[in-house]
Formats: sequence, structure tokens, C-alpha cells
Amino acid sequence: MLAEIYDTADAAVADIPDHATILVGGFVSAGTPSNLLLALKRSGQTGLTAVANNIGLGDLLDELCEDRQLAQVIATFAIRASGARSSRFEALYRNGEVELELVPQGTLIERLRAAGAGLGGVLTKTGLGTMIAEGKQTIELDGEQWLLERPLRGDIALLKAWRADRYGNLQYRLAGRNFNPVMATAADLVIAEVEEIVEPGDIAPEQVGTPAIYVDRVVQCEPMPVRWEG
Amino acid sequence: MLAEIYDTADAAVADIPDHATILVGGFVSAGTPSNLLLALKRSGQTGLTAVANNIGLGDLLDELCEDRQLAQVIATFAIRASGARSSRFEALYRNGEVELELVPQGTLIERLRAAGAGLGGVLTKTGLGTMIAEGKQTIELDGEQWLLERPLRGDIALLKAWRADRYGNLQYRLAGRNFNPVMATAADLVIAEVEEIVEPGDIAPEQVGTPAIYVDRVVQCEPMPVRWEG
Amino acid sequence: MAATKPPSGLSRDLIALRAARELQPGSVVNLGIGLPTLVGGFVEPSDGILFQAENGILGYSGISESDFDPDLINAGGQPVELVDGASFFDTADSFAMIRGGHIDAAILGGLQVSAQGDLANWYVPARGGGSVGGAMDLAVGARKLIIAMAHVTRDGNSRIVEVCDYPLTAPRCVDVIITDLAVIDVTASGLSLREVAPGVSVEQVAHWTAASLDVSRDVTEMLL
Amino acid sequence: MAATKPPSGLSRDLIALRAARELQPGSVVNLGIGLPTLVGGFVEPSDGILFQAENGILGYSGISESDFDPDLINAGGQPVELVDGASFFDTADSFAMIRGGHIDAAILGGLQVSAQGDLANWYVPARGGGSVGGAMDLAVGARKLIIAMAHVTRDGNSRIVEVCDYPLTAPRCVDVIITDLAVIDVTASGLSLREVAPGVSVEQVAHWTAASLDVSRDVTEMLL
Repeated sequence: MLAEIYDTADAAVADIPDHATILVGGFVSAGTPSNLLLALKRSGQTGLTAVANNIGLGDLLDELCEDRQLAQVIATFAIRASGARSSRFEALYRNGEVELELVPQGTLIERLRAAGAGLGGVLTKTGLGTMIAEGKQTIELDGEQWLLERPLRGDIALLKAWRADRYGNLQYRLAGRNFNPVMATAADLVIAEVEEIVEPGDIAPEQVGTPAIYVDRVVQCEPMPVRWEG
Repeated sequence: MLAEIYDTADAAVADIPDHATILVGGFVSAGTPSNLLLALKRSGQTGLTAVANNIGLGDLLDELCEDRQLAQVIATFAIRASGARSSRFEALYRNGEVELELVPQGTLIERLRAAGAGLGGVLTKTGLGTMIAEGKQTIELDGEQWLLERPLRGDIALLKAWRADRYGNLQYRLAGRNFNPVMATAADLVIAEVEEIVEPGDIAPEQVGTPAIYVDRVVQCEPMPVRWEG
Repeated sequence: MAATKPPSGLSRDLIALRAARELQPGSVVNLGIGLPTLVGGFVEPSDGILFQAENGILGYSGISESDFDPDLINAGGQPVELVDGASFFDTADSFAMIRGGHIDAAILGGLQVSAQGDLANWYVPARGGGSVGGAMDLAVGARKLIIAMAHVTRDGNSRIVEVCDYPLTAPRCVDVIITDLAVIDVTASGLSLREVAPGVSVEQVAHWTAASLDVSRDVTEMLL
Repeated sequence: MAATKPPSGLSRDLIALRAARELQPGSVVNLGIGLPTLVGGFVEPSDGILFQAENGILGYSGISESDFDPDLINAGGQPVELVDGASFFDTADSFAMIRGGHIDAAILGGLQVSAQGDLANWYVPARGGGSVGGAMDLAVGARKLIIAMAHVTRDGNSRIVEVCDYPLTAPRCVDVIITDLAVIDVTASGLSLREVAPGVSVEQVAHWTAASLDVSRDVTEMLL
């Protein structure tokens, strides 16, 4: 089915239920759906699980901590090495008000990809012999140990792309791809914030980064740049 | 390291050793390194293992059967359903002169990807309850059965792209991508046949299909279209 | 009922037409090699159906034999045309789409289908081999699997059997069987006749089906 | 030898310079967040080194704080410039590159390195957490792993230890340690001192290293 065009970010996220698992595309400032995150803040859902590369590094995902909308975060960057700066997320986390699962970046993307690609899991060496392996199955093949990593799926994905056509094909710009194309495959409802909406055919077929069939909702927004705050 | 530009397909494949495992990109006519295959025929290596989507459907991989250069083929299409046409490969296969491993297409690409991506394997449902599962490990997770598919690596990859820049970045055209980008990651020596060689920067960074670091040799050739012969 | 030849049912084109009717508007569909590729010719642009090809295309339309571009083919090697809004991707992404459950329906050919919906369509014992292509991934991954095939082999054997004796493509994967004689649903309790071809009787279909066939529904004649 | 403060060694910039010297011309290199990002400033274009960033760039050059494009950042969020022949890809392809052994060298920061080359660099017990980012994948996948860090903590504890007490990033992964005091190779038989910083003695390095350190090689002074 083709994507539906929404007039506002608020309308696009309004019916996300409480307790949903939300995949959030982007890498700090690149390809990050900041408008959708702020809309989600205004919308006020609670008990959410957020899956994202980073939280609290200057990103607006951290804003969802102001009103304690997040119950759990699955991320690769969440706690700073130095205490010089802090985030709303860190404060809640230290207070025991939000759970955190740290996942290596390469494992996070493979878990999302497995969910989207119908795979039951992948074997990786990443995390072997570390805290990350605790409670996980290891498999020995030809005398080598591998860690079995399982699929990670979302109810919702919030993405950011450069352009969309009216069918929902997404085109990314520069390093704006990162987690977005894989997250598009791994959620039941995919909502994309874009800078421009064009006609089908205006994005060359070779330059489509996410095919239209993965995208349910598109909303055009002024991009809202954020910056890494180490 | 950047790619080396070769003057001829013959020079580019001359030092491939006998008994090498060769990944061959392409899907029948699309993105198929026909010039490199003919050069390999002229070059005369023997005892080769070929990993390819198809053999004997009008493709020039079948030409390597004329002088019995292939010891084994790992492919998704190899034996026609009807006996109305035949290929050199089929004749050798029926004679017991070449081995064949048939692999589901989605499993073949995941096995190649696992090899290129440092994964020890993936779990799939494809092939469960069929001949494909024979001799393979199945893993039960939460009461569900999965088939463990292991990485498949090549010594050499022969690819076809539309354009290369002098560093070895490859750009594909239309449906010419298919197996090429993943095979580029899964072999020790990667040789690409292209229609045109351009300057670094002439291929927009977003349109690079295979980054230069995967490509060792590039040779410009007149494309040699082949057609599916059902 | 002692017939040694099955009744004359639908042509290959009409099987394809009937299979096309099975598709939902706006759905994403993969067509197998052979008879199923004909289905594309019976879909209207207004249906908004997007055809996916394993070799990395979403959104191709007709077969265009006149103008051959070697890089623009479907999974059967046939030259195709694109619709506006089409996209290309590599084989890994294509099978992520297939295996990941993002294809609404696949229409594949069949050699045999069993009473519980097992499919055999890739390995021909008489030829000592076969070609698996993307069939196993499609059988496992497509949300709805439609098999379009001749009901009976040239030798007069039913292709619909209690248990497949050909090597399987996948167990328990088929949802609907469309043949020259009938439309049969695979249900949790077995095969259920839904429609017969014009001029073909329920009894004839049952006779040429080598598996238990529930004919208790209100069986209708196919609308073509 | 009873010093309570380590000798004054290299500045952060000079550690980065020395680390840059460790890179082979034409190699593919990933730089971790923090000190390692400074390494890019000490590489000449003529070296033909390609820098890879986890977030999906191959071929970025300097940090360009002046001209911020939110979509053009490295894995530390810093704005970067591109070289001709650069390419972009998604996170799946980026970590296929990293985990698949296609990165010649990674330079990462460290909290602790053990005698057998175990690395701890992501979890700060005092902060009750950490950020793993791409560090574990880089530690496992990079062909050569160089750790660039201060030799001694602010509290006067060596970061080079027999066994890490911080949670590991990966066991047995470090090849070379470059600190303000020394260059140390991790070999099959343990740590081996290769170079000392100008003005720093072999004895001082040994004193501030809380693990067995082989000093039997012909130890030289770093060329900076």
C-alpha cells in the first residue's frame, strides 16, 4: 500500500499507543526525525520503549524524558564517559525510572535487519567475552565460539529522509541513511519526516533508499538540526 | 588500497589460480561480467568452483564447461525443468564431471553477506523441511525451528558494474546490482568489468554501490549482452 | 468418471487471468517464472499493484520484448518496463523484502501441491535436478501463496496429491491453488473447492484431484 | 622510582601524531571518539589514507567546524569534509565493513588495556554505565587495533594492567598501545616496549605500567 501524506508531525504520531516500541532513525544530527520526536513529546504517550543509536547527546529523543514518556531505551550511546554534562535520560536512569539496554552498534543494526528480513538471528563475535554476552546463547562451530543475537522489532518506526515521493519512496542525503533504511523494514507502522515531497518518478529508481512499500506515513517538515553535545 | 586499472580482461584474470573459488556477479543478463568469464575461458584455469545465480541459461559461465574448467558449481538456477534445451553444464553434470550445490537465492545472498560481514551464520526458515536442510544444523528458539546457514566466501569475485572511478568505486545501473555489491565484500581478490572509467568525484558519493576499498582490479570492456534461454 | 483425459479447462492465459483476480488492489506481488509471468498482463494500472522481481526491482509493469536492455529484466530474464515510483535494490535487500514478509502475495508455478499445502515446484526427479531460484524464499516469506498450474500432468496424474512425492519447496505454505479446472483453498482442515472452470463439474474436479477435497461449500463457476 | 606523579610525556596532540605514524599509506582507518579524532589532522593527503566513520562514510578528511551540515558528520557528531571518491552507506553496510575485516586499522581510546590485549573502553563503573557505540565491533573486526590513551589515570593508576577490572570491550584484541609515555606492542607472549616518549626512561614506563612489560628489545625514543 502506498504512503499517506500527513499535514503535520502531530497528526502523524497522534495514534501511536502507549507502551509501543518505537524505532528512531538517525545518528545524532544526521537523518534524525526531530520533528516527529517533538510531536511525540507533545502527544504525550507513555510507557514507550525507544530503540535508537543515541539518547541524551543533544538529540531530541532526550526530550521524551522530561515527562517520563520512556519506560525503556535500547541504544548504543546513552551514558557519557564524563560527568561534565548530563542528560535528562541519565538523570532518570540513575533514579531507576527508565531501563537501559546497551547494544553494540553493529549488533543493533543486525538485530533490526534480522527482524525486517525474516531471519531468526545472526551469529557474531561482537560482545563475546563481555557483559553484552550475559544471558545469551553461544554456539560453537568448528571450534569457534559465536554469540547468537536475536531479531529486534518495533511497533513504530520514526524516520527522517531528505525527500519522499507521494508513494512513499524515500531518498537520503549524505550520511543521513544510517539506521533509517533498515528500521523502515522492521516496524509495523513506518512514519517518515522529509524535507520535500515530490512526484513519483522524480526520485530516480536507483536513488531510492527506502522503497515505498515500507513507508506508511510521510510528513513534510522544516528540518530541525541538532548537534552532538559530548 | 585503491584499485588497479587493467587494460584487458585477459590481463585482469591471468593470475587466478587453478582450484580457486570464484564468485560471479549478475543475474542472467543483468550485471553479469561476461567479458571476464570469456577471458577466464581463454585463460584456461581448471578445477574451479563457481558461485553464481545461474549457469547454463544463456550465460557465459556455461562456456567454462566446454573445456571442463569447473569442478563445482554453487547456484540457484542450473538444471532446466524441461529437457527441450540443454546446457554444457547440464551435460557435464549428468556425466558426473561437475558437482552441483543448489542453494535458495535468498540463502545464497545471506551466506555471501555473512562471509563479507564477519557473521558466523544466519538463521532462516527457507529450506526447512526440504532437501536443502539435509546435513545442516537446525536451532530451536522459543519453540520455533530455524535452519543455520553458514558463510560462503570466495577467493576471487568477478563483478560487472556500469561505471568505476579510478579508485575503484562502482556504480550500478538499473537492476544490474543484484549479487554484485555483496560479492564484492566476500572475496580476497575482486575484479570488476565496467562500461566506463571516470575520475574520483564523478560518481556522487550517494550513488556509489560498491565502495572502492572492496575493489582490487577494474577493466573497461564493451558490454556483452546475453539473454536468458529458458 | 472413468475418463482417462481430464476435461478441457482454462487456457494458460485464462489461468493467469483468474490468478490476477485473486490479487488485492494496492498489493505487492511477486510472479514466478513461466505461467505466473502472464498474470502481469491481466492487471490494470488502476489496481495499483506493484510487482516485485527477485533480482531487485519493485514496480515493473509489462514485458517489453521489443526493447531489450540487459540490465532491465525480471527474474525470468524477460525485459520489463518500469512504473513511476519504481525502485532498484540488490539481492540482499530483495530477499529481505521477500523473506521478511513484505510481499503480500506470490504467484508461483507448481509440480505438486499436497492436501496440507506442501509445495513441490523446483526439483524434477525425471531430470535428476532442478533450479530453486527464489521459490523457497517466496514460499516461506510471501503472506499469501497462490499456485497457478495445470491440474493434471501430461501423463494423466493429478498434481494435487495427499503427499508430495517430488522434493518439497516448502511444507504447509500454499494458500490457494488455481488450475485449468478449479480454484481450491488450502484450509486448516484440508483442501476446499471454491470454484470450477466453466464447463467443468465438481465431480470432474474431485476425480482429477488425488487428495481429499471438501466440496461441501457453495461451489461457484469461475468469473473470467 | 617512588614518583607519585608520572613524568610529563606527550600532549594529546602528540599522542595523535605518533598514532598517525602507525598507519600504513593507502590504508582504511576508523578513528574513535575523543583523542583518536585528532589523528586525522596528522595525515597527509599524499598518504592516501581513507577514513571510515561508523555512521556510514568512507573518505572523510578534516573536521570542519565552520560549516555545519547535520547530515555530514563523523561518528563523534563532528562536521567533516569529503575527499574525492568518498562514499556513503547505511549502518548495516558500515558494520559489515567493520566486522567483516575490511578496516585495516582502528584507533580507539582506552580506559584499560590488559597484558593479553584485552580492552576496556566503554563502561565507566564510577558512572554506572557507558556508551558502547561501535567500539566492540571495531575491536573485533579491525585488522589492527591501536589504543591511544593516557598511560596513567588522574588518580595515578596505570591504565595498563595485568587484568582489566573495568568491563571489557573485547578480549585479546589490542595490537599496539600508544600513550603519552610509550609505544607498547601486545605480542603473543605479553606486552613489549617498543618506544619511549622524549625525556621518559624505560624505567619510568615500567614503573607506571601495572603489568609485566618486556623491555628487552632495543627500545628507541619516539620520532615525532
